[in-house]
Amino acid sequence: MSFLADPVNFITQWLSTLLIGWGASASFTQLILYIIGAGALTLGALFFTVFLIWLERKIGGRFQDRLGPNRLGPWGIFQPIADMLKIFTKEYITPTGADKVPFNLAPILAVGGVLAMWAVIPYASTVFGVNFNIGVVYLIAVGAIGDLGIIMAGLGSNNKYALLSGFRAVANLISYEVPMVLVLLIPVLFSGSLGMNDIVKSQQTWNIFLAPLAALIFFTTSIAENGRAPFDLLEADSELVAGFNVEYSGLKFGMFYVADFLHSFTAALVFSTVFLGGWRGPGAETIPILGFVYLILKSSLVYFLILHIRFTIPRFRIDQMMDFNWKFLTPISLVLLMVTIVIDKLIPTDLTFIRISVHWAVNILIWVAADRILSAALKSHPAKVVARPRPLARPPHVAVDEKPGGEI
Amino acid sequence: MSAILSPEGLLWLIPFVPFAAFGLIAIFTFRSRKLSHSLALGAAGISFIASMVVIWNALLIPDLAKNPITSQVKWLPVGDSWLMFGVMADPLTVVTLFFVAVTILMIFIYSVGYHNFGAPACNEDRPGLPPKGVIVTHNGHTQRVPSVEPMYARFFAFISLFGFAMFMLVVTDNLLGLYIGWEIMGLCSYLLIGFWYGKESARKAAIKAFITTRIGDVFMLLGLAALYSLTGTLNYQQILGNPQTLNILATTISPVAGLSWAGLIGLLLFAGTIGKSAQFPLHVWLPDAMEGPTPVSAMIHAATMVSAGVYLVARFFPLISAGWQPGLPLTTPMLAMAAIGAFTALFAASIAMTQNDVKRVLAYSTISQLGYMIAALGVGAYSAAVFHLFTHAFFKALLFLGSGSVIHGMEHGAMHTGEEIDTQDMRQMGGLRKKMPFTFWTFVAGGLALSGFPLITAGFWSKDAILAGAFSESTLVFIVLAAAALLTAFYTARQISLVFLGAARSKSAAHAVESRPAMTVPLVILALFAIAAGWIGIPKTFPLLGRLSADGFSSFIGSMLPYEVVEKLSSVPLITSLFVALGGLLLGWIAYRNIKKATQKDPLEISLGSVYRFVQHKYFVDELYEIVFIRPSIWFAEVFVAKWMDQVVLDGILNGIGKIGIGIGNVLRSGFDLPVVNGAADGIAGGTRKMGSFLRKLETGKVQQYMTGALMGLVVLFIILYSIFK
Amino acid sequence: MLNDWLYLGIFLIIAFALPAVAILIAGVLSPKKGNPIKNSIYECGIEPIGESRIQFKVQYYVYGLIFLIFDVETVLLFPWAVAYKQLSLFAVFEAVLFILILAAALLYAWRKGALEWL
Amino acid sequence: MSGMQVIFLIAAAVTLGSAIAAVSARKMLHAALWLVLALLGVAVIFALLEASFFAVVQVLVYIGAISILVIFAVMLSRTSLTDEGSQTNRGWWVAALGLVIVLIGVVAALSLWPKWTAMPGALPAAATDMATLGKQLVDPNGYLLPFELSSILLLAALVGAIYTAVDKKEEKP
Amino acid sequence: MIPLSWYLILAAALMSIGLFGVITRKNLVGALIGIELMLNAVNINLVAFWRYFHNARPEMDGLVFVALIFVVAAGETAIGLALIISAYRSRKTVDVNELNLLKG
Repeated sequence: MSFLADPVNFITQWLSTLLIGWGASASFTQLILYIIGAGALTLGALFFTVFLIWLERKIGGRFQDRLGPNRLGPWGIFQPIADMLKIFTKEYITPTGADKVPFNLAPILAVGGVLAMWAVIPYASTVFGVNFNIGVVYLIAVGAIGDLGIIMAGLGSNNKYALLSGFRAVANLISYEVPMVLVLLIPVLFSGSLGMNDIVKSQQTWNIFLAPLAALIFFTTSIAENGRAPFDLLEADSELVAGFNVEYSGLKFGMFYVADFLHSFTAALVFSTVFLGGWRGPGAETIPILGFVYLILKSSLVYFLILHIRFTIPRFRIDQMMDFNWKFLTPISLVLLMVTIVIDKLIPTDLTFIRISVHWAVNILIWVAADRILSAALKSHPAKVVARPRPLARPPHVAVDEKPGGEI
Repeated sequence: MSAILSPEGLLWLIPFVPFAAFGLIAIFTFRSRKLSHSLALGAAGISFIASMVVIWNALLIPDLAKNPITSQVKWLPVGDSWLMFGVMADPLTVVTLFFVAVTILMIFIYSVGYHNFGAPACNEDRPGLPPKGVIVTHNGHTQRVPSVEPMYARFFAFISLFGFAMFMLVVTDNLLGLYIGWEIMGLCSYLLIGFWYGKESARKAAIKAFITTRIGDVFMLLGLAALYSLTGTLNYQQILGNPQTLNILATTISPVAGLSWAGLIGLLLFAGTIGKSAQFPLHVWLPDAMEGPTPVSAMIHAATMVSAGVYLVARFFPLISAGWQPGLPLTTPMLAMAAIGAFTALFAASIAMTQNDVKRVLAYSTISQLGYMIAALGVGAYSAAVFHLFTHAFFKALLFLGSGSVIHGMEHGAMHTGEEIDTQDMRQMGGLRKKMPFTFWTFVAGGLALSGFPLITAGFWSKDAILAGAFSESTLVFIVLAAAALLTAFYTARQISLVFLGAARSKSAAHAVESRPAMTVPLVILALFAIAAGWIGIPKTFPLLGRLSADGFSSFIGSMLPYEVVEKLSSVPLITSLFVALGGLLLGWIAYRNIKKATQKDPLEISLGSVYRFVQHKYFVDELYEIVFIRPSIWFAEVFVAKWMDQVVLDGILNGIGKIGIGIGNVLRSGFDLPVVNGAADGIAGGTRKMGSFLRKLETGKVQQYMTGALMGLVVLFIILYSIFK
Repeated sequence: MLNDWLYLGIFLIIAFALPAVAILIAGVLSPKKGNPIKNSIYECGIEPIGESRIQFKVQYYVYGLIFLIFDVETVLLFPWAVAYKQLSLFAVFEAVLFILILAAALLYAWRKGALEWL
Repeated sequence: MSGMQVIFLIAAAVTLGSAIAAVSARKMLHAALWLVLALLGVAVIFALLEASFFAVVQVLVYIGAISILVIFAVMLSRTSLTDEGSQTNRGWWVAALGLVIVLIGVVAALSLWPKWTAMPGALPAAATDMATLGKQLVDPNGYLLPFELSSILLLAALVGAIYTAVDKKEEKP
Repeated sequence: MIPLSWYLILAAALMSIGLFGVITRKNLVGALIGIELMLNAVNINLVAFWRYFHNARPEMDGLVFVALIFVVAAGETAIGLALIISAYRSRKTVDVNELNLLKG
């Protein structure tokens, strides 16, 4: 195989021959290769984040009619590197009464949880970390670790706002995980496997054509999952200063920052893998590098969409957000799931076009129906204008609320 | 989906639908009366149609008893095997399913009318009490009309559950499923008898019914367990279907009283029947169960529950009669059944003669009729018993519903006139023939069927078959049954003439009106069955008519038995049944045709005097039980356990320990007055006192300590078991 | 299979080690000049009032609860979804029933007002 | 001593250690976090047993949902936060002693079992395939009844928990 | 290769640790944590038996039971914590020794 067509495997082959030539045992060689591969992937992801930060700031600037970073280097492309150097030399401030272990563990979990997602994503027809038969569940589970990091940050830093924001964040994350998981079932049952690579392989027709509504819901929930606007309740500055990471400084804060940016791109990656056919594309089978390019293109597109939404839609209120999830997304995804499994069982798989059209029709039908019902419900009892104001916290001697212990 | 619509699928469907209706009503639609009863009725209708389809398919199968319609699924893993659960339709199931489906549907429809659906609700009506009625002004003149039952939806939820239990009991193919349905029915009877739980009498009756039937059920459970431990299965086919199992059961001797295992199990199962079908020792619950709404009475005492008891013994007849052939001496359980059944038939019939409550008469008549069936099974007249079960379900349901209709009319009258009378007292009625024609004629049809009016009614044929069977087996049983038949005809005539004939003996009776179509239509339909259901069983050997009938029934049911049933016609039972039926009716009519006033003494009372009163108090059986069983148990609980065991014995021991310690201490102290000894003595005394108080409050209320105790017990148990089964 | 797990284990170790190492390095590089004011808890510049671990409303718990229930449901549904292609329509209806029951749970929570963010 | 054994020993040590910490930690929050670690160790054990799906589901359900629920509950009942004094009953050492004895007894009893030192055979591909499990779950002759019942159980759990937890005062009239 | 005994010992140890927590914890939440540990011990056993004897009897019931135990654990946690919360709300404590209405 040529280097250009499939660099990763080329290097792998070369290394293994080299090591075995040096007289290393096969298993040892494999171990080394694993370590190298994993290290390369994680490091690559981390440094890719630096580029992402620049990209996001630039695009954000354009959206808000600014230039964005433009001093250091061409188009200010070195700006994030400078920031990185700066943040490396910042002092760590540990608040008094902080719970040391969770406090220091939180940023690590936050980043690690996101990085771990990269392990199961197939980057090209021949390049994938692991092709588990459980890839999808793995993704969700790793997301849970991210939740844990956030809640640890809230508990660790001995601060009301941090705690409150952490709990809000976790409440949001777990809430939006419900419809996400429900719609993730649909690609799985189309491809008949939980393995990411099998899912990609099985997408002769991209899943987004078979299940547009599922794709839409998944997209929405994944935005909420990585706490981007309009779902960035966890750092609603006006309500709880800077969110759960208010007490963090230096690189610990930087880690949350990195996790945030990396997470949104990872979401794009997962979305394009599950719904946009991953590395699929003309010639991707024969020339794996092409597949990689396709994947990056697709996910950049999705990523741009995420950014667009972030910079255009204002932030929800928390009660709106919860209602939107529990009273709209979750019921819809339940109905969608039930309808889809029945419909798809009735249509033979080989009639692709009929299948696609029927699915489209049904999905649009569900969407319209849900919309009608929702608007009718809103007419009958309109959403309350503002949530009942409650005191954040209170000293025991001041009577603010009739309830014992000012709840939030 | 075709799997669902096959006969097997439908068999599964039959019990499931009412259950679904119950769940839906109980969870969702209990607020809307209309939805609730439409759900219940729809469920009953679907079950009815499904049953008919199944029965039709079953009848098309040539030798149904040998190869019934069955379907099974794995249910519970038992060790490494599975407990199979399934449904089956063989001749007995088919027959039972038929009348159960019909009567249940009819009763459901009837209940809609009985609970005054559509009538205005009265705001004084409290849940748990019968509706008092509401005053309405209807085109001009104001009057009081019945108001709708406040717990309407609840009622339909309950009877749907009841229907589920009965269908399950009928279609299941193993004893365990039967037992489950059996118990659920026990629960439902409790709920429904106590439906108007506002009335103390209803509460008492519910508890009484529940506990009394429990007594039987415990024995039945024992029998079930014994059967399972012996055969390793509870499936009908595998136990009753293969002769060698029955042979082994019939020949091996059980540890109890030298009975064979078959005999023992038969007796135990029959004990369950005694409870459910209210046979003699345990019959006391059934008359009190009349406290429930009348459709419930019809449901429990005609269509379903009491029939379940007979169904059980009929189903296990091959086991009970294992090793018996016509001509051989009867087996022990059969003897017991013959004795108890015949006695109950006469006993209950005699009580029924003296009752004045229109529903109680029917209740006792039910008991005596069930006694008939049991006795018939006891003397081996299998098909005759099932035949009577079949016909009896129709005419007894008809009679109950008819009496409900009468009560309804009377209540209407009472509301209209504002008269304070017991609307169920037959002495207050009379002359309802003109007021309620439908009710009258249907009731007469049912009554004639019950008393076995010759040739045209269903009851005649079944009763005749039973008498014939009894005559061929044992003369004593035959005589008793014949006497019971005479009494039956007598009290039927008494009831009809007291209720319908003559002139009204109260203003309410004078103002009674016919019930609504929702109630009369089921009556008419059931009346048709009460007449015609008998014709399928006319014996071939019967003069003239025998030629007309193919006599499908007895051969159809008889195919369940291992041996061939031979019918020999003897004119004695035929003539007897003719005589007793007609004579009884005639006597009753003569005795009661001219009762003028409600307060007038009963002619029998005049003639019999104290005997009458003795009988009227149900032979003081309830009082007997009160003295023999209930008081002692209460005494045991209150006096023996509470007073003696706790306060005297246990506390005594503890205090005793303390006292002894103190005593020792005193002795020592006074004995040699040394400080060392003193200290020791006090130590002993205090220690024992402490021990006493400690022993008293082991009940700390701390969950974890209880758990620790349980854990220790587990460990000990484990050690014991391990050391045994090592 | 186990090889995949080996790779995944290595990957996870590295993925969690990298940020830890980075934080440690930065800790070495960064200055440490703490003082009480700097280390005090941030509360909009005023003195922190009361205890920071305030009590929470039950709403959080309810959301977590519903999430847990649905999570376990999907755990049971994932193997089913994998087998979907080989299943009969009947099995599909079983799953529909399964989902319907859970939908009833959601409905109950909704009617009970447990989904309201008070 | 093969690599797998090393991994197993490490995982087991972590599991047991953090389990002990979880039942003896003074702060309930720390106990919850220790619990998370113990469950993670169990997940690794599942992975060693080639039950990948359940290894991941362990993380998903226990760490993702249950432990978070526990933390919520701890925050909701806050006396457990300011935990002065010992968190264990008096006489805990008795319980510990008894349990150790029981443990030894059980292990000793088990060790007489012939299959005690059984070695795993190679798993067939069907065993590690989720589809097998899925098919058995909805097979009327398989585990259909538990499958449906479990959903009913979940329903009941949700209803009961909400009914218990939601404060009657907080409900809308 | 790892002998079955290792897993069984691990499970037994985890079980008794959980039991210890359940018995000795003052705080109800702590007791609940103990219960979780016990459930996990059971799961370990189930999976181990499935893994080691799968070739002997190729049903998946080991795993199915693990799944069901997940369900049970979910229900148990939900209800238990809810009870704890409402107990706290009414009695203002989660100390087992103070929740002793059963005291005779």
